[in-house]
Parts: sequence; C-alpha cells; structure tokens
Amino acid sequence: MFDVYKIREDFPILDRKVNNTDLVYFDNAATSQTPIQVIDAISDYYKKFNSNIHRGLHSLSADATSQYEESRTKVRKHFGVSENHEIIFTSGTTHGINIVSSGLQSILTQDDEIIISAMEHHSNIVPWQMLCEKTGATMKVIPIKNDGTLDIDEYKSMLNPKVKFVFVNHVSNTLGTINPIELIIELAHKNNSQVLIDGAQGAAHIKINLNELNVDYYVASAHKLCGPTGVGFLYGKSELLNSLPAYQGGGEMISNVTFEKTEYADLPHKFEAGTPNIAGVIAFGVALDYMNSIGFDNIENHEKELLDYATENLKKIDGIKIYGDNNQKISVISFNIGHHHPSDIGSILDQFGIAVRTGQHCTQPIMDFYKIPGTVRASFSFYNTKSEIDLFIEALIKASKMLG
Amino acid sequence: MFDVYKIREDFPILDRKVNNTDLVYFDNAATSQTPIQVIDAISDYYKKFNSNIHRGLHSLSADATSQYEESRTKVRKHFGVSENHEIIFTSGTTHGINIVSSGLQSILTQDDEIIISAMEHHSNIVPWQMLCEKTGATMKVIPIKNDGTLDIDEYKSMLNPKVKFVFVNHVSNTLGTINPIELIIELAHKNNSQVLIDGAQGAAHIKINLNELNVDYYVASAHKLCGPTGVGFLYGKSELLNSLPAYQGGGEMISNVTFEKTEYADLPHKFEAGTPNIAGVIAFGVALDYMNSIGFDNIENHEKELLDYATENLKKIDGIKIYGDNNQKISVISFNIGHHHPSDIGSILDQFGIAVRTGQHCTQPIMDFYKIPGTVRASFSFYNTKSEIDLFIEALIKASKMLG
Amino acid sequence: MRTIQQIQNEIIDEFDFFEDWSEKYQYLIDLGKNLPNFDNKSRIDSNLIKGCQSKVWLNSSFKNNTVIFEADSDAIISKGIISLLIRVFSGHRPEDILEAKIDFIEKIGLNTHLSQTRANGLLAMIKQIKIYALAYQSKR
Amino acid sequence: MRTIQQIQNEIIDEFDFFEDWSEKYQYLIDLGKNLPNFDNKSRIDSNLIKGCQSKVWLNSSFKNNTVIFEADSDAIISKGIISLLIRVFSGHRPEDILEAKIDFIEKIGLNTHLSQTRANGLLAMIKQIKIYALAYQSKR
Ligand SMILES: Cc1ncc(COP(=O)(O)O)c(C=O)c1O
Ligand SMILES: Cc1ncc(COP(=O)(O)O)c(C=O)c1O
Repeated sequence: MFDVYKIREDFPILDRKVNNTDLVYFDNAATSQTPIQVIDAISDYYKKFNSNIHRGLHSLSADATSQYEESRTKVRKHFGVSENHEIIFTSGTTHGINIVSSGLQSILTQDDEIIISAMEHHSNIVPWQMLCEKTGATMKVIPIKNDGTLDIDEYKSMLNPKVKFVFVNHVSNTLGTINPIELIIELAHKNNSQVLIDGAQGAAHIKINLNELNVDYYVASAHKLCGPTGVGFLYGKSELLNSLPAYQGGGEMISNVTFEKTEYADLPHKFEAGTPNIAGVIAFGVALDYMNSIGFDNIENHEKELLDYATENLKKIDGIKIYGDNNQKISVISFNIGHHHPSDIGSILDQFGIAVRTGQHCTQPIMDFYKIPGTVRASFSFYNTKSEIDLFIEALIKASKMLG
Repeated sequence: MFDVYKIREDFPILDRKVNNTDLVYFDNAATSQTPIQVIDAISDYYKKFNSNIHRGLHSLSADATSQYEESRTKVRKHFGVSENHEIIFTSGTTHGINIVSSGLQSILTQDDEIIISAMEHHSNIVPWQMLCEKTGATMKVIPIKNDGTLDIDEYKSMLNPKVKFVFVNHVSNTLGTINPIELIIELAHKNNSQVLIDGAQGAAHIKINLNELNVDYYVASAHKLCGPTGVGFLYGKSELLNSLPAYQGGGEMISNVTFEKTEYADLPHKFEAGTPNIAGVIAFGVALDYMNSIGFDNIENHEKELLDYATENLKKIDGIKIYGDNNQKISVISFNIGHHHPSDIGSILDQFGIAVRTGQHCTQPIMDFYKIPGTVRASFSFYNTKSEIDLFIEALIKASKMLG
Repeated sequence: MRTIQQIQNEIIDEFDFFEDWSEKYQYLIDLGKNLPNFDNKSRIDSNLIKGCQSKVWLNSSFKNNTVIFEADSDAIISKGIISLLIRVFSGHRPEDILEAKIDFIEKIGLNTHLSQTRANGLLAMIKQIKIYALAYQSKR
Repeated sequence: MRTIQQIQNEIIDEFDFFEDWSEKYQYLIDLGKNLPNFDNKSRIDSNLIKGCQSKVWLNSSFKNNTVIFEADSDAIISKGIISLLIRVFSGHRPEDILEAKIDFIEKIGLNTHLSQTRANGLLAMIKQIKIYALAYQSKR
C-alpha cells in the first residue's frame, strides 16, 4: 500500500522549516531529496568499508569493491541491461554525454549530420555544438510545437543518409513532456543513425528497459533518483562503447603502461579512470532499491494524481499560462502568471517556504521559442502531497495579488 | 597537544575487526580514512540542505550554494591561493589532470616537448601520452636514481626551448619521495615552461602555499585528505585557466546558449559543467577544517616518527629490500622480502587484519625500473600508532617464515 | 542635500514600520512600479548588470559634479531594490559614493529576505554603481 | 580413476584437519612449492590468465581423450591454489570438466580467506580450464 505520509518519514529534510514555515519542496526536477536509507548507506560506507577499490588485496578493499560492483549489477538490472560492463559509472548525466561526444570526435566527419531537439537541456546541446565545431558536422534541430511536444513529422523529414546520430531527452526538464523515444529510436535505426537518450528526467519517473528499447546510449544522474550528488551512469551497447576511444586517462583504465605505449583495460574500466565516487555509487544502488521498494507503478500513479490536481487548480488562477500543457507528461509544470517576472513569483513563494525553480532551467532555446525570460517551474515527486499543492496554490494567489 | 589515541576516536572505521582481529589500516596512500566530522557533514547536508545550487532562488538552494562556495574559500585559503575562481572543483586528481591535458590539445604542436618523470602515477602519464598522440608533441622522461629520487641533473639537461610543459608529482605514491618541486618549477620557469604538479599524495602530508610556490597548475583528491570520494580540485593561474578551452559542455558552464553559438561562463563555472558533487565538496571543506584543527605540523611530526620507527624495524627483517630509501620522504614504504611475491605477503598480512597495498600501485614504470613485479606498500597516516607498526612487523616476520 | 548616510537612516526608519516580510515586499513592489521604465534604447546589453537572475539595466550621467543614476529591470522586486539604491546614491559626488558604507540593507533585514542569487545581484548592482563613480572621478 | 567429485571430496577431507587459516595457507604454500616451475618457453603471454594480480600461466594438452593441465605462477599461494585445480581437473574428459560443479573451494573455506582480487583470479582460472575443455571437445 502506497502511503505518502509513511514515505515522508524516510526523508528527514521534509521536516525542515524554511523562513519559519514548513518546507514545501517542489524543485524535484533539479534534484530529488534523499531518504534516510541512502544517507545511512553513505555513512555506513565511511564507518565500515572505506577503501580504494579494484586492485586491493586486503579485506576492506575487497568489501568495498564487491559493494561497488554490486551496485553496477543493481543499475544494470533496474534498467534492463544484460551486461554489467555496459554500465559505466560517471559523475552525472553531463559527464556521460561528454564521454560520448568526446569519443565521437574521431568518428564524425564534416559530411555528417546530427540531430538534437529544441527542448534539450544545455548539457545535451553544448557538447554536440563543441563536437560539430571540432568535426565540421552539421547540427539539425527538431522543432517543438506550441503544446510543448516535438514535431515528429518534421523529425521524419530531417532523417537522411547523412544523419549519423540523434540526441534527444527522454523527458523535458522544463516542460515535463515525455518524448516518444521508442518511435524516435525506431525511425533513427531505420535510417542507420544511432541514438543517445538523455534520461536525466525520465529515469526518475518512468521504469524503462534499455535492452527492449534497443537504445544505443542512455545517460542519467543519481541525484535525481533519490541518490547522492556526483554520480550517474552511461549505458552503451558493448560494441559501441568498445569502438569509442577512451575519454580520460588515468589509473584503473589501463592494463599496461610503458612510456612507449599504453594498453587500455576492458569495459567498463576503460571509461572509469581514477578513483571513482565509491560511496556515491554504492548509495546509488541503495537509492534504486529504495525506489523499487516503493514501486515505480505506485510512483507513476501518485505523481500523475499530483500533476492532474495541480494543473486543474493552477488553471483557475487569473492570467496563468502553462507551457507544455499536453497529456504526455511527468509531474513538472512550467508556467507564468500575467506579466509577472518568474523570479518575482519565486521570491515570494520562497517566503512562504515553497521551493520552486525559476528562470530558464538550462533550456534557453525553449525560452526563445516561447519568447519569455523564463518560467516558474513546480516539479513534484512521489513524496509530495495534495495538501502541499493547496499551500502552493494559495501562496501563488497571494503572490499574484501582491505583484498586482 | 597531539594525542593519537584521542584522534583515533574520531575515526569509526578504526574500531573495525577484520578477519577477527583489529584492523590495522596501512593503505592510506590509496585512500585516507574519514573522521566522523566529515561523515556527519555529508549526512547533515542530505538531511537539511540538499538542493541544486547556483541558479536556485529559494532558500534551500541559497544555503547549499553558499556552503558549496564557502568550501571553495576553504580550499583556496588552505592552499594559499588568492582568488576563489582559481579553484576548480573536480571529481578527483585524474579529472583535474584531464581538464588540463584536454585543454592543451589546441595549444601544443608537434614541435613541442613535454617532460614527465619516471615516478609518475598512471594518471599523470596516460593523459600526456594521449595528448602527445593527438598533437604529435614529444614526451621526455626524467629518470629516477637508485635511491628513488629524481635525477635533477638530467632534468636540467633536458630543458630546452622546445619544452612547453613539465608534469611531476609532488610526492611519489609508491616510493614516498618528496620531489624538489620548488627547484623543478624555478628551472622550468626560467626555461619558459609551465608546470603542473600532481599533489595527490603531497597535499595530504605537507602544508603548501601555491601562490608562493608559483606553480601554474596543481591537482589533488579529497579522498586522500580525510575527505569523501568523488571530489578533488584543480588549481590554475587565472590567465592560464582562461586560455584553456572548456572541457565538458553542459549546464552551469555557459552564460548564453542558442543553436548558433554558445558563450562560456567565467571561471570557475567554465570548468564545472553539470551538477557537481555538492555534498562531497562541502564535506571536503570540513575535512580541511578537521586536518587544520589537528595541525599540519603535528601531522608531519607524527608521521615522520612513524616512518622512522617502521623503517628502522623493517630493516631488521631478513632479506628485506626497501625501494626509495632516502631521507626526503613521507610515511610511505615500499618493499619486498626475499623473492616472495608481494601478493603472497599481502594475503597473509590481511589474515592478520593488516591492510597494505601490493602490486604496481599504478606506477608500472617504477616497477620496470627496479625490475620487480610489484612491491608491498605500507603507508601511514597521522592516526596510526607505533604499536600498530609492531603488529605489522610481527606479522611480516610470520609471513616470511610461512613462505619459507 | 542630505548625505548618503542620512538617506540610509531614513530608509531604515521607514522599514521599521513594517510588521512582516510581506509588507516589506509590498513596499519594494510599489517602489518598483513607481520607478519609470527605460525607453528601449537604454535597455541595451552594455547597460546590463551581470549576476542577476532578472535583467537589470543601469545608466548614469554626470551633472554639477554629481552622478545621476537611472535604472530599470524586467522583474519588479529587483526594480524596487534598485530604486532604493538610486535614492541612496544618485545626486552625490563620486568621492562620496566611493566612500559610502552601505548598511541599510542589513538593517532593514533585506539580506535575510533575499536569496543568495538575489543578494549576489544586489552586490553586483552596488559594484556597478561604484564603478561608474570611479570612472567619473578619474575623468575629472 | 576417481571422478572430479571424488577428488573434490578428498580435498575437503584433507582441509578438515586444519585448525585455522594459517595451517590452510601453509598447506597451499607447500603445494605451490611442490608444483614444478614452467620452463621459460611456457611462461609466455598467450598462456597467461587475465584477472589475477600475480601472473598465472596455464597450459594444456590432450591425451587419450583426456585433458592434461600444467600451470605455474610467480606467486606461491596462487601456485598452491592452481595446483589444487590441476589435481581436480587434469586427466579428465572434456565433457566431465565442462559438467563439473566446483564446490570444494567454498567447503574448504578458501573463498572467505581469499580477497576479492584473489577470488576473481580463481574464477578466471576455472573459466580458462573450462575454455580449454570446450576447445578440445569441439575439436574431436
Ligand atoms: C601520485 C598520484 N597521482 C594521481 C593519483 C590519482 O588520484 P585519483 O585516483 O584520486 O584521481 C594518485 C592516487 O593514487 C596518486 O597517488
Ligand atoms: C534533461 C536533463 N538533462 C541533463 C541534465 C544534467 O544533469 P546533471 O546536472 O546531473 O549532469 C539535467 C539536469 O537538470 C536534465 O534535467
């Protein structure tokens, strides 16, 4: 049985006061909160197991290594991947994307095209711009429609033999839109193009099976999945990861070093140079266990309820405009009220203890599309409640009144 | 007053049993143990402040941001740096080195030479090999002498107008040798060469002032400084960091993004793409506070005592050979006994609860130099004791007897 | 003409009347509304102050040995804040502006009611004001 | 000739006599010493087993429908371990080797006395033994 009040007891921060009132945390798309089970896993690691991994012969190192590798198994299983070495631990989504973009420098040529979408996070734009600058390849952009969905017809017409790669997010962090990635991947593959999906937002809200999805690369961050900061993973098909050159040089990622020549180690070590975020990786595994103990079905249902409830009540507010008001979205709502600047709304909400994000959300092209300086973004997680939404709506109405 | 037994109370892991005996942790050069103050700082962060930083308008984000930036100030002050933006947070030493090596791709040419030393960690070899492969520049290697010190005369003769960069570690992780970096930097600067110092080992044992040292770049990892895994920093002189191209593309590191062109943000953000290891960075600051509360003078004194005591007693063991037995070293001892394989010694020591590292320690060229498959490495920290060394020596004698 | 310090004290007295943060915010909002908008030709990038989440434009001129400031913002609370700064700084001599200690922000409790992002913006505004003053002083 | 399972049981019985880990280790060390060294021409990279911290070389031949294993290592404990493996596997038919369930390692408590790194090495050795067996089986 899904009991949101019982779940909230796992999250110490939800008891916090902000500006003398109870915290209402609606900035989950920026980072999720951390249950005590995950916090304790980190403490436990440092209290009992802390040790550098992989090459240590002593028991401490052996324990740390097996916990670290067990976490890889957890990630692999959770995301429906068959091989452990196809999971590369990274410091986050941005790092994962950069491993691929850097690797493609030696593969892409000036005759090639790549496709991204107009609703990408800067982390899924800038690395490809840098890649195009270095290789001379051309970047094409799938436009968005006014309802905040991708223009798939346009995408179809953009596919041609020159297109080697397609980079699209699973879910937009600004609009909440769930993109039809199955279709995007299928069309790309028919065109012999490879696909990287930015799962930073999707992974936290939708259970996916990467092998069934048949995606080429997928990246996500632990800190949006109830896990710690500074950890994420890159999934890639073995043969593709093997074909990419190593990204960073360092310890762990080589099998043999002389000054004349260096042999790279096998996957996943080839891409995990240096001492990794060991505690973080282990805690990431615990975070996935935690979310699975709640159940992604329950998470999706509850978040859908929150989304519908909030959308319905927001629409009653005078002058509100919701961006991306379609019926394929996760619990993220971007909006503006009248001509009020989002930061004015955000500042006042903060005084009521309500944490929302304001601004461009690292998606400047979306702002350019709607011709706005930014939005107020409320994003809900499975531990949020309808009564928090009531407080939020009430505060919004007051803010709007104050701003006149 | 320095009281090692009082200090040990801060380290929960030191109470751990391994193979039914008390843990003796002598693998500090691989990673240091974590005091409860640092562990609590991480828990506290997730219990009270967890939030994405920099662009958030709400109080939680503001708190997290100011703690994160305060940590930058702590690192800056501790390492004698004048400007906060010259401190770039990384995921570790390896990451820091790769930021620089990747940046130099557009600067180095095939007519240039770079110098490294024969006692570098793979993390300070492989990135430069990759750089030389991409640019055609030539790598020269400062040889080691039999006593485990660098051949400085040879270094002098290697300097010539083609040499653009010198990459040397502060302290060797395998031999413990403290390199004369003041001299190395001075000679390099006279030659108009820039210097990057790999401080992974040095920073933990020797208090340094980077501005006085006048070094161009310096890198280190928090996990060797009583801090958490997955964090480190790169120091660079402003004008040099400004001249390097950005490393990773992503959120936070740009000021303006359109599909046509992207403007990069100022330092340090230019090199801190994506959500950083926020909890880790904050805890790193706490770790520095902790070490300073003990005092680096005290740390250096105590560790010197341990080194001398251990060296003296090790030398009494039949057939022992210490590598790098010179008088300029930190508390790291690499050795072999007779023809016993280091992993045989290490396995037996582990049964006695004693954690040492065995193997090549990511410094294969040192092993090639001494023509050995590896060493047993014992590395002591300020929380180790002489009676632990007694246990270690006793166990070594037993191991040697068992191996016959 | 009152000194910079006198004006600051005046503002502190005014804020003393407010009972809670919402009254302070309401006052800032009203101030923001009363500050005239720039025309489009002053809303140019070279007048933009970096470091604010909202856009803040600051312009200055030099008359009778004093610096006159004008400002605008696309966010109303920022505009209210900068209107306070104009009231404090505009019409004073460069050297007075450069020497001035700004204490009213703390004393009216604005710092605790501004997030780090806004507070950084505020610092950026004050810095820009002082840069203008310095420029005029050295031009004389 | 005894079956693979019988040999494993024999080893388990032998280890039952040992009172603590040091006796087990001493036994492995003695086994290691008694296993003849390879000559240098068998100590070649193509015989090396990947995944061990020490070097372990494994060689095989096929006689009378059975696989004969020889091995060497530069570390004596590894050599002791692989000498146990040879005792278990050498001289058996490929299909028996492929079908064999290896339970003696757990039962003699070796897994708890080997670090992860060593245990991985052990797995790598067994894997290589099975790969040889598979190769001979399919060649017939
Ligand atoms: C001298 C030296 N350089 C570099 C490194 C790499 O540090 P990290 O693994 O934290 O990136 C180490 C760590 O062992 C080291 O000792
Ligand atoms: C869609 C999307 N992509 C990428 C990122 C970047 O993730 P990180 O900052 O964890 O690297 C985010 C985070 O906001 C995101 O929402």
